[in-house]
Amino acid sequence: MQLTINGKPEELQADTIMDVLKHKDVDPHMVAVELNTQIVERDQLETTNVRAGDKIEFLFYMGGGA
Amino acid sequence: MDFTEEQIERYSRQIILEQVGGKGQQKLSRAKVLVVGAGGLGSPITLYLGAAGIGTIGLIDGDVVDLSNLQRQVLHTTPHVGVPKVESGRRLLEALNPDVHVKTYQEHINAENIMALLANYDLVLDGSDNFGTRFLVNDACFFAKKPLISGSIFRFEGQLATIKPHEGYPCYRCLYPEPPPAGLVPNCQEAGVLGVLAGTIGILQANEAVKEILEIGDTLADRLLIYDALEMKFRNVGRPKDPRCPLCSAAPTITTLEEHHVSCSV
Amino acid sequence: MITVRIPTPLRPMTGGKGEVEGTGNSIGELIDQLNVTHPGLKDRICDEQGEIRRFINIYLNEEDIRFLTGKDTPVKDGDEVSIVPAIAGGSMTKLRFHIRFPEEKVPEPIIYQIGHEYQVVTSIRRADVRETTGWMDVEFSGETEEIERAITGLRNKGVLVDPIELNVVE
Amino acid sequence: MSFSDEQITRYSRHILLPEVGGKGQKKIAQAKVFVVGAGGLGSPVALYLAAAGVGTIGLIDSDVVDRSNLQRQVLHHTPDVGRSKVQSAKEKIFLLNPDVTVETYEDRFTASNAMDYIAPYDVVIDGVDTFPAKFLINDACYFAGKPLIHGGILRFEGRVFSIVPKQSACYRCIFNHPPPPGLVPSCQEAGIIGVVAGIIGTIQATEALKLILGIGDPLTDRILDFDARKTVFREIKTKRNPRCPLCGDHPDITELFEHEHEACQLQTPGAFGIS
Repeated sequence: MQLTINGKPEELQADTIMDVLKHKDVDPHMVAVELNTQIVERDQLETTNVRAGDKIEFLFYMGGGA
Repeated sequence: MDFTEEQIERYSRQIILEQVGGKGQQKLSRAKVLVVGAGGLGSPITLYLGAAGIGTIGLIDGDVVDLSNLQRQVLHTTPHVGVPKVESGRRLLEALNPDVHVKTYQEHINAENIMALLANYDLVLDGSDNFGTRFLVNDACFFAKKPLISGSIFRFEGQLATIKPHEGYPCYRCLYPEPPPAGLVPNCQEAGVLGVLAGTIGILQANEAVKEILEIGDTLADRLLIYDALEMKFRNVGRPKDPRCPLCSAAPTITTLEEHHVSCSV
Repeated sequence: MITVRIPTPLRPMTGGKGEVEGTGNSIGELIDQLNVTHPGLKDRICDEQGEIRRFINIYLNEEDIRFLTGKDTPVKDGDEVSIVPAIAGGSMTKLRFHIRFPEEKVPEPIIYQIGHEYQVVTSIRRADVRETTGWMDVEFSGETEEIERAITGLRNKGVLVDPIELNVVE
Repeated sequence: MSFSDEQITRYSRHILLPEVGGKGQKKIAQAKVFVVGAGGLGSPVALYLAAAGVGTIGLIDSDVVDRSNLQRQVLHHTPDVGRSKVQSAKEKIFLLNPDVTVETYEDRFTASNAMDYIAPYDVVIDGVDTFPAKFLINDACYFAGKPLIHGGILRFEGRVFSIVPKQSACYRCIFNHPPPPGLVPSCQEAGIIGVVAGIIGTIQATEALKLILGIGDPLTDRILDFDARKTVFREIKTKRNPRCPLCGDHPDITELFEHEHEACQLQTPGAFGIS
């Protein structure tokens, strides 16, 4: 199905957000995940379903400043 | 080229980056860049290129530091009001990083001196504040086959592009064929600029220069980046090569350097 | 509706708005329609022949219309159109004026008042102000239109204002 | 408060902007901005806020200038190596603009002093380089009701967004808590290209000025991510998270605390094949 990941349309098969993370080879502990502008809690990544047309954003931790 | 222990320490945070490494740092240390204008854009450009360890920075500007510059031209300080800008800039850059060789030209860039200047440099950054210079620098870089990073600012808005027609990309005249005629020039009719806007656009120019030197990443050679600081939005628009470009097309109408004098009529 | 992004130099015509909406089947029609809702906009975008000025580019969804079909490029609801003029840097106009004060105006801090009433910066270059007569050479920096307003304001206060030279552009 | 002729000249390019004007310049001159960290982000933030004429800039940093800072921390010069960062910063700001009052605090920003430090200020800017400090600043600004301009940088990437407590998404709305230790390089070990710090820092300063002036659209409820390799800015729209442990409907954080700091070690650059 068609998803928009980090602003880019992508075609992939996934039932849940966790499937998408696995597909993209992203460790769930390294990102915050946003589904259609709503943050998905880390404990709900496996239970949150994705549907065609969903917009998903991965926000990687960025801790520098000095 | 060998680096001293002090230099390795100084550049460690970028040497550690896979895309830079020791080899990349050598490229930076050997690079020679010319910065046109030591003002709003030239200040952050030279500060960040100087800090990164660019080998030679040429700085051309005929003006002296004015109190009204200090709202955005952070290369200069209050005690330097009245001092030539290139001199004020050189002193600060040498304190920041003595590795950098700063060459100063206290003159206005023009059709007579520009080609000889360009011959000594690999890359040009335009931080000038008028259309006459902007088109002159574009044309000269085209004739000299030097990459040019063009930045401009106005009130709350900035534009940025990399110009490399000698590599098949569009030039500045592909984007805007000629300068605006007198009286219709936005820069003459309006005034003021958000100081920190110069900082963001200038540092973005420095970033493009670093990428050109390191030969990494995607450049702005085929697009124009537009920044609106009030809305805090960055947009890209496509910048195709103009088959009828007066300068870089197959049948050019501009074959020698010409100077545009753009002034305001009241 | 077509979303049109207005650059800073043209915002005086849109009441300061950076984004307006318009209608039309082509870029040309859109500009004509915008000129109805925002009078003066077309003059800034197009020349006397109605062609888009060469230092202004128009983008339809990030593509330059010069490489599409120019003013005839079709537009439809939901499109985004950007107007992007060439910008030179952060410059502004400086104008110098010779100002003469009639006797009754000599005691008033007129230059100070003008600097506060209008968006201009005044800088006194030369002056000779005595008990009964006074003159000053004053440099005004600011937008041309605002300087003109300030000059009108000065004349309304009863002082004589003559330009010293056409202009100085920094 | 009125400006001298010199000040009118100095700030003329701002005063001439209709969105700023004399009134706006006065707001800038009366503003107090607290910058946590006088390093990669703190340098451009302090330089440009000082140039703009911000009345009071508070700078807190317990570090001294290290040679490895100079590649990006442009407030500090080579002769400053070994000197207190806040002192070095204060001197540079004074040379640039003596109108600005610089309050320096050669101290660590901790759960026990955070509230006292930020109390006198109108806006807070995050320029720190550890996750525990970033979360602490976020929490302190929430409890004190101070707007915060968040910034983060890593290698070729940077992030910035503004937080107005109780009105827009906070740092914890997005990232509940710091990543597990060792997973994300949080300190210097990962490297940073200097210009990224400059770009993110100047955007933070821009946001601070917009907040002070009350103009434009603030970067609230949207996150701006920058990739320097592509020169692409990505905007991620967001909103307050009702399950946020700090500002959500049922918060479990009710007082300031510090997450555990992880040890940070820089690999020796000598191992990187420099001939």
